[in-house]
Amino acid sequence: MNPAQPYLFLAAALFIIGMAGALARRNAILALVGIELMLNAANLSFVAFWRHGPHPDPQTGLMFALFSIAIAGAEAAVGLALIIALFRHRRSVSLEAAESLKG
Amino acid sequence: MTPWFLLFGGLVVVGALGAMALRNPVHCGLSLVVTFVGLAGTYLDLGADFLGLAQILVYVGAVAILLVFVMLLTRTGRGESPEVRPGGWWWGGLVAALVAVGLVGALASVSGWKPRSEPMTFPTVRDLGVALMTDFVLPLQLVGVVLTAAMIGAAILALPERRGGRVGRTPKGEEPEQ
Amino acid sequence: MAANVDQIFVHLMQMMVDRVPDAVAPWVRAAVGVGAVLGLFGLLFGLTTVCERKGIARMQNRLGPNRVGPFGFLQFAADGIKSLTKEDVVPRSADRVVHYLAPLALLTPVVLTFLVLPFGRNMVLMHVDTGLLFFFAAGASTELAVFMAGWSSRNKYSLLGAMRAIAQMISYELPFILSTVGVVMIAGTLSTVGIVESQAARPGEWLARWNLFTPWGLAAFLLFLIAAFAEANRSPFDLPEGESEIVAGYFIEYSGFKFALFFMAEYLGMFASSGMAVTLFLGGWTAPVAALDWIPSWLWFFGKLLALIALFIWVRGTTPRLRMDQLMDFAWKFMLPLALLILPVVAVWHYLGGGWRGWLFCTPVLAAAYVLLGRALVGRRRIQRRVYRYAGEGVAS
Amino acid sequence: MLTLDADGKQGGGGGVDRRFEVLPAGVESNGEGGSLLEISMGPQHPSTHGVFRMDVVLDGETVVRLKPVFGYLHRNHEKIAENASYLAAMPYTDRLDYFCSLTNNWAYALAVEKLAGLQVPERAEFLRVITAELTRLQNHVCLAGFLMQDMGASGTPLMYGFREREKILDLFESLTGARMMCNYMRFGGCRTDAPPGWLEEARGVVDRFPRFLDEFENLLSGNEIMMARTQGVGVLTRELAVSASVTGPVLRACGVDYDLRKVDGYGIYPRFHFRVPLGDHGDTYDRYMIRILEMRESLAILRQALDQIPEGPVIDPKAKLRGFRPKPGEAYGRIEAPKGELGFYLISDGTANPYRYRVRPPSLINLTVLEDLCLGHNVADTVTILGSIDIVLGEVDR
Repeated sequence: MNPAQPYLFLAAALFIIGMAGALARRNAILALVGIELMLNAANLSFVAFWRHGPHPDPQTGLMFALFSIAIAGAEAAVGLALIIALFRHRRSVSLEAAESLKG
Repeated sequence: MTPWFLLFGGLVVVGALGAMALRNPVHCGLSLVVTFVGLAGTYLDLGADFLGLAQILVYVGAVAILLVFVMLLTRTGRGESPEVRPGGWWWGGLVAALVAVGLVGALASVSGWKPRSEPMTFPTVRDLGVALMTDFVLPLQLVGVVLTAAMIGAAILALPERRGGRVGRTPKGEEPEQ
Repeated sequence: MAANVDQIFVHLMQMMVDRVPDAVAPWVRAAVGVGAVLGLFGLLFGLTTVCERKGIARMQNRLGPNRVGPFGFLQFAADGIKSLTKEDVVPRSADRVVHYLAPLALLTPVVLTFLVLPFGRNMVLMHVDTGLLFFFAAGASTELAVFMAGWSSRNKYSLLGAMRAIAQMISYELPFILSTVGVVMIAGTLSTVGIVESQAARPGEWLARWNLFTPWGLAAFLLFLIAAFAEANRSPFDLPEGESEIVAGYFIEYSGFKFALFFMAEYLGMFASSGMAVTLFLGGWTAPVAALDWIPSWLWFFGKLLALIALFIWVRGTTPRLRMDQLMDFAWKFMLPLALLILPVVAVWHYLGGGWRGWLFCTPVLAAAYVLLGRALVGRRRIQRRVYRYAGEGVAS
Repeated sequence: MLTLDADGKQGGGGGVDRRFEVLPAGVESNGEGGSLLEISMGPQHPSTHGVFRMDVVLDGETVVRLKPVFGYLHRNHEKIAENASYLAAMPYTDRLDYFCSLTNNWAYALAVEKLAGLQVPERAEFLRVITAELTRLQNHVCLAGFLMQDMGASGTPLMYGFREREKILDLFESLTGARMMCNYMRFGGCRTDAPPGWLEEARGVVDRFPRFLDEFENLLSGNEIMMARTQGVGVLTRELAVSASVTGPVLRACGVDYDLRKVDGYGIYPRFHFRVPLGDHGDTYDRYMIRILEMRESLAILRQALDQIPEGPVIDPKAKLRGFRPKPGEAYGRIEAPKGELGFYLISDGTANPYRYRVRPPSLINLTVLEDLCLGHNVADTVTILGSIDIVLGEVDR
């Protein structure tokens, strides 16, 4: 067992939980939460590989994770704004409310 | 595997399970925070200090707050509506199980892991800063552009559309606050 | 001699650590350090509450607490015992778990912020490269606790208070953090110890290099302090608990010891912000002039800290409260642009190497920005003193 | 826009949506997708100056509806007075506006004197003016303090005001024996003459008062937060004020020149020189400043009265205290109380009790415009607007 493996298993668990939730929950906000979890799982594996991977570069993995956090912030802001816009039109944050493409 | 890993890893998994399975959305949001804190702890344990603190600052300080704020704005704090899509567990569980099988299988079958050739050098904040300003300056600028665009987009999306006007009088000389 | 007094606590700690086996030494060091800080700031919290009540009472022609202990200085002990023994009332419809966790979630990050404050030379509990970031990360997590308290109480006032608190804390977090970036740029490090050391007088100089002594440093200090007032929910930014409007805001449904924890977290937060202001702008534990270096460094730190706390109390005794929209306007239209402007100004200052050229450039830019932004903020509302007419004079009605 | 939602109901209202119940048709949504929040400010709330309730409907923090609810302090004042002798109602009037018992006394005494055709001796008239103006001073100074307290000034201005009020209350105490419930006036004069040295003492208080006012104004009237919180807030238009029969400083802050001391010239007010300050905006700041300026005018009246007060009896010797039975008839006596026009309407049927006894309470009538002042403003403004209207619940509810 290599040293990165526990972290990768943790990341996999996080990813799976997030995915199951994102697919199953009907509340759009919670679907977004699931997506956040999946993003974080990816981040965790970046850091795990950075720390325990064979590549000698001391920074790149960290940078990847850092940028990913920044992007996740943007993603959350836009996603939540979309949810607010959706709520304004449909008076609901249920994902079924957004199924139809007709305005 | 350090004790810290067990502690923080436990937090991550429990928090994530709570975030996805609790009935009340606000509880889910708070449970998500536990996950974020656990992840930050894991990063610190891995030696990525800056990243761990940035994780807290961004996720706990901003994203989680934003989430609960939106939950209040959209009145989802009561847990009234059915929380799971009809048949959702089926689909979600099935897909997640498939992915789980794939991921775990892949991870378990990893072999020939090359150990690190030289000892790990942990970058200081100064190193990170220098790297951001030299090697990674283009991504940094791009992230800046993305964040700006996201900010403007989010503001436009969330701005109320003016139709019909507001209930109640707006005092003279003051614009209605957003 | 002076050096010994200066390092007395460091030596004490070393002596204690030397007596235990090496394996547990770091734990002992941590436990003793955290215990000392908690005890010290706990006591300071108690004394501050008494001093605040007495001080404000003096401002109001009253006596203040004067019954318990000498001159009423044991009032805090009486209050503490009272809050411990009071009934803990939880609203029936409250979310019990969250309601219970909120004060802890508020207090824990606040206590954590003390880890990175350098109280004196070699006196910091956690010497890390990312000290400032740690401070802000811990500070950012308090917002959630406020939300938890307000939401879980299931009270409309507490919810209003929580929403106000979150809006206010997020808005003021930006100038709060941005105003420190200039310091980081000059010091070249995020470590609080490094920042303090960068402000000490160099050999041969008579004046210390406190950031306060520069034009941008003064501006950033004021911004930081104002934002700290807002982050600590202190008057004139005490809207989240504005007792005349929303009664007590987010902790309206808390009683007994849980209320005391909120109270304590608020004061400890104020101490932490003041300590960080001291560290960033007032030179931490350094003396303002080299000739005063013989005074122990921890005395300098706590002297400055107490002075800032006195300022907090003074302001509380004198100002009325802002309104929510005015508060937001102030944060976004005045403080944020000014904080952003400080960054290029610091860069130019650094490029010019300070000195008279730096003053010549920075001062007018900052003063002009201050005046223009201030005018833009107030001008639209035409706030002014008015002249009144009397019946029978001027226009009759 | 913030939209808040929580169950304030004890026992957890669960899924029952009560939000729209109180709203008229068409107001259930704020037009932006959010819903409204109804909160009940009071009857136990730090800002309501007593047991008073405001049912406020908020859109975010903006007031869209406000309903004053009062009556918690109802004591059946009018009916009790109709079942007691004329004089027995005098102490009850103290309890109307318990800040200003002396002006209440005067208004009632004035009504009864009109009813019975009694004359008031010169010295008593002077004492009435002096006590009434002192009452006005202490009422306005407390009001300014309360207003700042409502603005969150943590008590300092209030305590400054109380310090000055204390001196005036001491004067009342040595004159009437009571600090607040003075019960001083009688039909046809005053109960007692001023004790020796009292007038000099009052003179001292009056002479020292302007210094305090200057200090108060220096600290507050030009305070930027104070101005930002009050200017342009709670604007009362002249038309609304007149049609809602608002009186007192609230009315004069809208620029309407209506001061009963000038209009009716009751008592001996026509003898004194004083001006009536008027506001142009009708906002909270004007209401505050009008009161500050009125205090200066009151000081002018006091100085003149203290200079000119003659010797003589303080009560009409023909006035009967016991067995007082005015001839059948009716009378309305009104004065410019610190809060506005305070009137007593009496009908006598020739017996020892008034047949009808009716109070026109300025607090209650000024309160009727509260919703119009608050609409579109912030919750925080509601509190300052209520403070600037200056109500005392003893008078509102009677």
